[in-house]
Formats: sequence, C-alpha cells, structure tokens
Amino acid sequence: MTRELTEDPALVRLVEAMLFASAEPLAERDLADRLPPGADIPALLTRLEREYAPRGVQLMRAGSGWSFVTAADLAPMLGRERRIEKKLSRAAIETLAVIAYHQPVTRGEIEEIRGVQLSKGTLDALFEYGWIEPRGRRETPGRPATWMTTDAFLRHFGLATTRELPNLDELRAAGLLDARPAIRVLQPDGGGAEEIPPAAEPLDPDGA
Amino acid sequence: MTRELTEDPALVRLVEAMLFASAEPLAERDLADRLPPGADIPALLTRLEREYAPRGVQLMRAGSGWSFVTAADLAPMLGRERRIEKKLSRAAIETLAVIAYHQPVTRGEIEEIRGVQLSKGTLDALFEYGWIEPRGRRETPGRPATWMTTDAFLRHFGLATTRELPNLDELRAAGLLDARPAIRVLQPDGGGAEEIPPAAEPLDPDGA
Amino acid sequence: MSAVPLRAVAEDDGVADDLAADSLRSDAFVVDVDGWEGPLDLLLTLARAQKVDLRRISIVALADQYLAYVAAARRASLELAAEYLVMAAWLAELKSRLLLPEPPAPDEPSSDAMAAALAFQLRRMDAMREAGKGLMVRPQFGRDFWARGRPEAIPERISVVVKADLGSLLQAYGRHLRRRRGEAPLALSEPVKLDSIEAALSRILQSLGQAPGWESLARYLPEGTLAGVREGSLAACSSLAATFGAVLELARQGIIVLRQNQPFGPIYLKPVSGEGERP
Repeated sequence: MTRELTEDPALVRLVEAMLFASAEPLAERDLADRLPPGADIPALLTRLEREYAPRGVQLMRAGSGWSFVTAADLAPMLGRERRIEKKLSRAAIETLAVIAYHQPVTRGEIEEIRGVQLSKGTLDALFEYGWIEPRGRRETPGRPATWMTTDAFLRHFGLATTRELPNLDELRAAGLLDARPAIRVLQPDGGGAEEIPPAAEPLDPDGA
Repeated sequence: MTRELTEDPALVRLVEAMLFASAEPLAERDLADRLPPGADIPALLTRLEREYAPRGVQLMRAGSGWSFVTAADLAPMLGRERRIEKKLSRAAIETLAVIAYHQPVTRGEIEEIRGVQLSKGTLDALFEYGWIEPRGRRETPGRPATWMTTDAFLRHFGLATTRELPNLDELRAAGLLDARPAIRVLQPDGGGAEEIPPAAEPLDPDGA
Repeated sequence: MSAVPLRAVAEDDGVADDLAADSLRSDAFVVDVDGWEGPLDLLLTLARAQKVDLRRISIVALADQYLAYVAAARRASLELAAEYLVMAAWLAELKSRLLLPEPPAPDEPSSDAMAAALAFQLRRMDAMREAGKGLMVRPQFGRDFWARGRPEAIPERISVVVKADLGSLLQAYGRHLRRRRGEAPLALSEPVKLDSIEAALSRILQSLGQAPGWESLARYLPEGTLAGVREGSLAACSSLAATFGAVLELARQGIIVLRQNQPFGPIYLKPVSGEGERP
C-alpha cells in the first residue's frame, strides 16, 4: 500500500510545496498532519532529496526538521560583492606618511613625532589594508616593534621605492610646507622639533 | 555561444539558487549581476520554468520579476493560514479592473467608464496594496496623471504580463476597451464628473 | 458619490411596496445591500433584471424603470445624489425622443445615437464588473499560493576599497610638518622671568590716580617694555600682555574706565572716581 502512495506524484508535490513555503524546518510529524494517513513520509522525503540532489537547491535534514536550502557549493557565486570606497581618516593618512618618511619607526616614535597619541585602530587599519607591517624590533627597553611600509603600499601609491618620496626641499618647493604665520619668538632655535622637551605649564592669564 | 552557456547546468543551478534564496521576485538584471557576461538569462529562466512546471513549486513571472511560488492547485491541501486581507469594496475591484484593462488611464477616464465619481479612498487603497501606480501624464489640458498596474499586481493575481488578463482579447475585439467618450449626461461640460450642476437644474430644464 | 439614499429606498418597507407596484422589484433590489456605485451601476442592475442580452436591451423599458425608481425615491423624500438626477433627466429626454421620433436639431445627436451610446456604456461597465469578478476568482498570492517561507540571506562580500593617492599622502605629511612648526610646544632655551597679571594689577593699583584724569596705559608698563617687545624679548611681551590683562580686569571691576579713540591707537585709562578732561 505504501508503494503506490509513495509514488503518488501529488503527494510528492504537496510535500515539496509544504517544505518550500514553511518558515521553519518541518519534522516528519508536521508533514504527517497534512498528508493522508498511510503516506510513507520517509520515502517521499528520500525521493525529493534524490530529485533535488543535482539541483541548485537541496532538501536538507537538520535534526528532526527538513527544509530546502541553496546548494552549499554555490555560496561563493551567490554572494554579491559590494565594493565600498572609504577615505582614509586624516589621522591614518598622516600616520602612514610619518611611517613612510621615518621608517622603520616604533609606535612610540610615531606618537612622539606626531605629538599626539595614536588612537587604537589607526595602525590596525593600515596593517589591514596591507600598507604597513611590523618588521624587526628596536633594541631599546621593551624591544618595541618597528613599522615599515610594504610593497602593496608602493604599488598603491605608484612608487618604485620609498626613496621616490619627495624630500623636504621638494615638499617645500611644491608648496606643501608653506609655513603658516607662526610666532617666531616662541621658537628661537627654529628647528629640532623632535628634541623639544615636554610642554611647559601653560600660562595662566586669568590669574587667581 | 549562448547555446553552450544556456545548457551549462552550473548556470541553471545558480539561477535556481538565486531565485530560491529570495522571497521577493528578482528581475533579470538582478540575476545578471551574478552571472557571467553573455549568459542567456531568458533561456535559463525558460528552462527552469519548464522543469518546474509539473512540480509543487513553480517558477512564476510577474512583469519584470521572477520568483518561485507554490503551485496554486495545492492551496486547499497546504492548509496554510490564509492571509486575511481587508475585503476589497466592489468599487475598488471594479476600479482595479478598469485600470488593468484600460491602462494607462486617468482618474477622469475611470470615472467616465464607471459613470460615477471615485470616492476618496478607492485609488488610495489600491495604491497602498502596491497594485497600481501613477505613471506618466496624459498630454491633455491639466496634464492628468495616468494610472497603471504594477508587477506586484501581476504577482498577486498570478499573471505573467497584463496580456494574460482574463478575456482581454475578447473584450478588445468587442470594442469594449475603446476609449469612447461617455454619454453626454455624465460629463455635461465635456469635463469630469466634478462639474455636474446642482441637482435641481437638469431635472426640469424647462422650468422657471 | 454614495448611493446610500437608494439603499434606504430598497430597505424601506413603504417604498419597497411602491417599487413592487412599479414592477421594479427584482432580486437585485433586495440582495444588493451595498447600494449602487452611481447611476450607471443602478442602470446596469436594472438592465440585468431584464434578463436579455445587453445588446438587445429595451432602452425605453430601462428608462421607465430608472425613472420610476428615482420617482419612488423622491416620493420618499430621499435625497438623491446629483448624478442620479442628471441621469434621470437625460433618460427622460431620450425616452421622449425615442417615442416621438422627430428629426433632431443639426447640433444634437440622434436618439438612436444616444441610445447606442448608453448601451455601449452599459456593456463596457458590465464588462468591467465581470472583469473585476474574474480577477478576484483567480488564485491570489498569500491566499492560494505562497513564496518561499525561509528566504536565505544572500551573503554579501563587502570589500573595502580605501581611497588614497600619493597627493593626499604628501599633503598629509606637509600638514604634519607645518603643524610641528606652528603648534610646537613652547620651548624655552633659558629660564625667563615672566610678568604676571597679579604683578601688573598691584603695580597699577599702587600708582593709580596719582595723576588726575586720563592717563596713557603705557605709563603703567615697566620701564623698557616697549623697546623689549620690539626686540622680541619674551619678558617684555609678557609684561605688555599682563598689563593689558590687568587693565581689562580693573575695568571689569568698575575701578577704572578705558578709552581708545581708534583701532590700534593708544589706550587711556582713568579711575572711576577721578575727574579729568577727555584725552
């Protein structure tokens, strides 16, 4: 008796539609509720499973429930690639520039040079883009890692080597170093910013 | 070249999986995004449609969208909860029919065909269902908007295109879809029903 | 426009009797409790009651039925929507023309053309009514067929493309270097004694009011301050700034008033209690 019920194409269609439309995987007893008594549910499921095996959709069993899922091997093709263009943050590109000009350079040195602390993600982001990498360590207490730019960095910025980066004079010639009006009197030596000791206590013009 | 691409079982599987993964209809251009260039998408869809025709799940076209749905004949056996929609008023059903069979059609033309002004909410209700939308304007005085049915309308009623509307050819052959002007009485000034004069006047045109 | 008044007619016993007397009573009147969607809808319902092909409908009989219906409604003092009355007038005219054929005026349509137009409109209306029914008996989405119940999220591979070019890199470095120069911490190569506002305040208060009237601010600067500022002496600059700050503070406290006749001009001050000429 199960023989002809199993072969009944109407029942196969019904099971197929039920599994398709259901929001949840269906257990065999869920199917039994809506099939004529005596329907050989395991046989119907096996048949469907076999019919769908070569297709882009498969009948899959997860625990006690059955559901259709897209074939796993298609996942890479199904995935839509979405390109998001992102601009580097000001801090990131400046840090990248400092690394490019001062490499190899430690995190602490970058902070010293830039005069501000590096925020958490800045180096991580540059590393993730493949533009910098840690290479070697500074032989100072704590042996901090030193950072350098990568070949990917050179490719991205169209440089053959980091020596192609314009030097200070060239930057100045390009107008990239035009000094803003600065209060000269406060910087009597005019240079060696790196060696500047910690900032003095600011003046207290408001007084007590 | 399209031949072998069409026959490529991998592409059929991919299209099948894409359509299966989505509950919403996909347009051919959505599919094209993830298929190799040159894939004959209409041929792939036709093949899938044919393969699924006898099954409990069918590939359905509604306007520009394609989607898998359960076979309509299984509805009674599926025992699914039917979405209870607010029952459409007779005015709304007739208005929907007028738009479907006469599109594109202006509000004034709908009123002319039905011989009555559209009550406030009728178009709104159909618009809210997503079944109609204003598309273009009639180049007549006042440039009234013209209404058309949507792909969602086609999908709801299981139509591939508006050419599949029931009895469309018979109605057209009988001249019943002609945009013949209404009898004069319904548009006394040659305009819309809005200009109907006060009741008393036309009843006794000979009176004092 | 609503046909509610007509529904009232159909439901009112007295009027219903009238309707029966006018041999208007048909299933449609009783069954259709929704009312009519305008005069055409009512006409169509009446025409259908004739149970003949709409193409062979008797327009005269139809006009009679409609007019009787409207008359009944009026007898019952029910307010009919304007369009029903317009239609009644039109049908009355059509009927009289059909019954008493006479050549129409040149600018008027013939009675046959009028009847044909009405018949066409009824048939078209009927076709749309049926088309609407035809749509509604079709299998409907969400009622008779369903979409996939477990849609799968299509994975999206998001690849971030970072935009940066050599120009922006160099600009960033230039920006960095400029800032190093401009905003470098104050560097003092040797200890400098700086003036303070407190010192300037006591200095001013000590000698304030020794001379009556307006006095130049410069009088309150330590000796050699202006020359020192010109030479870039930090101490002199601090004296100038401290004195100016102190003077503003005294003005704020209402101890002195300040005056400057033009931008960058000399600043004058005098005690509030003091008298004197304007400088």
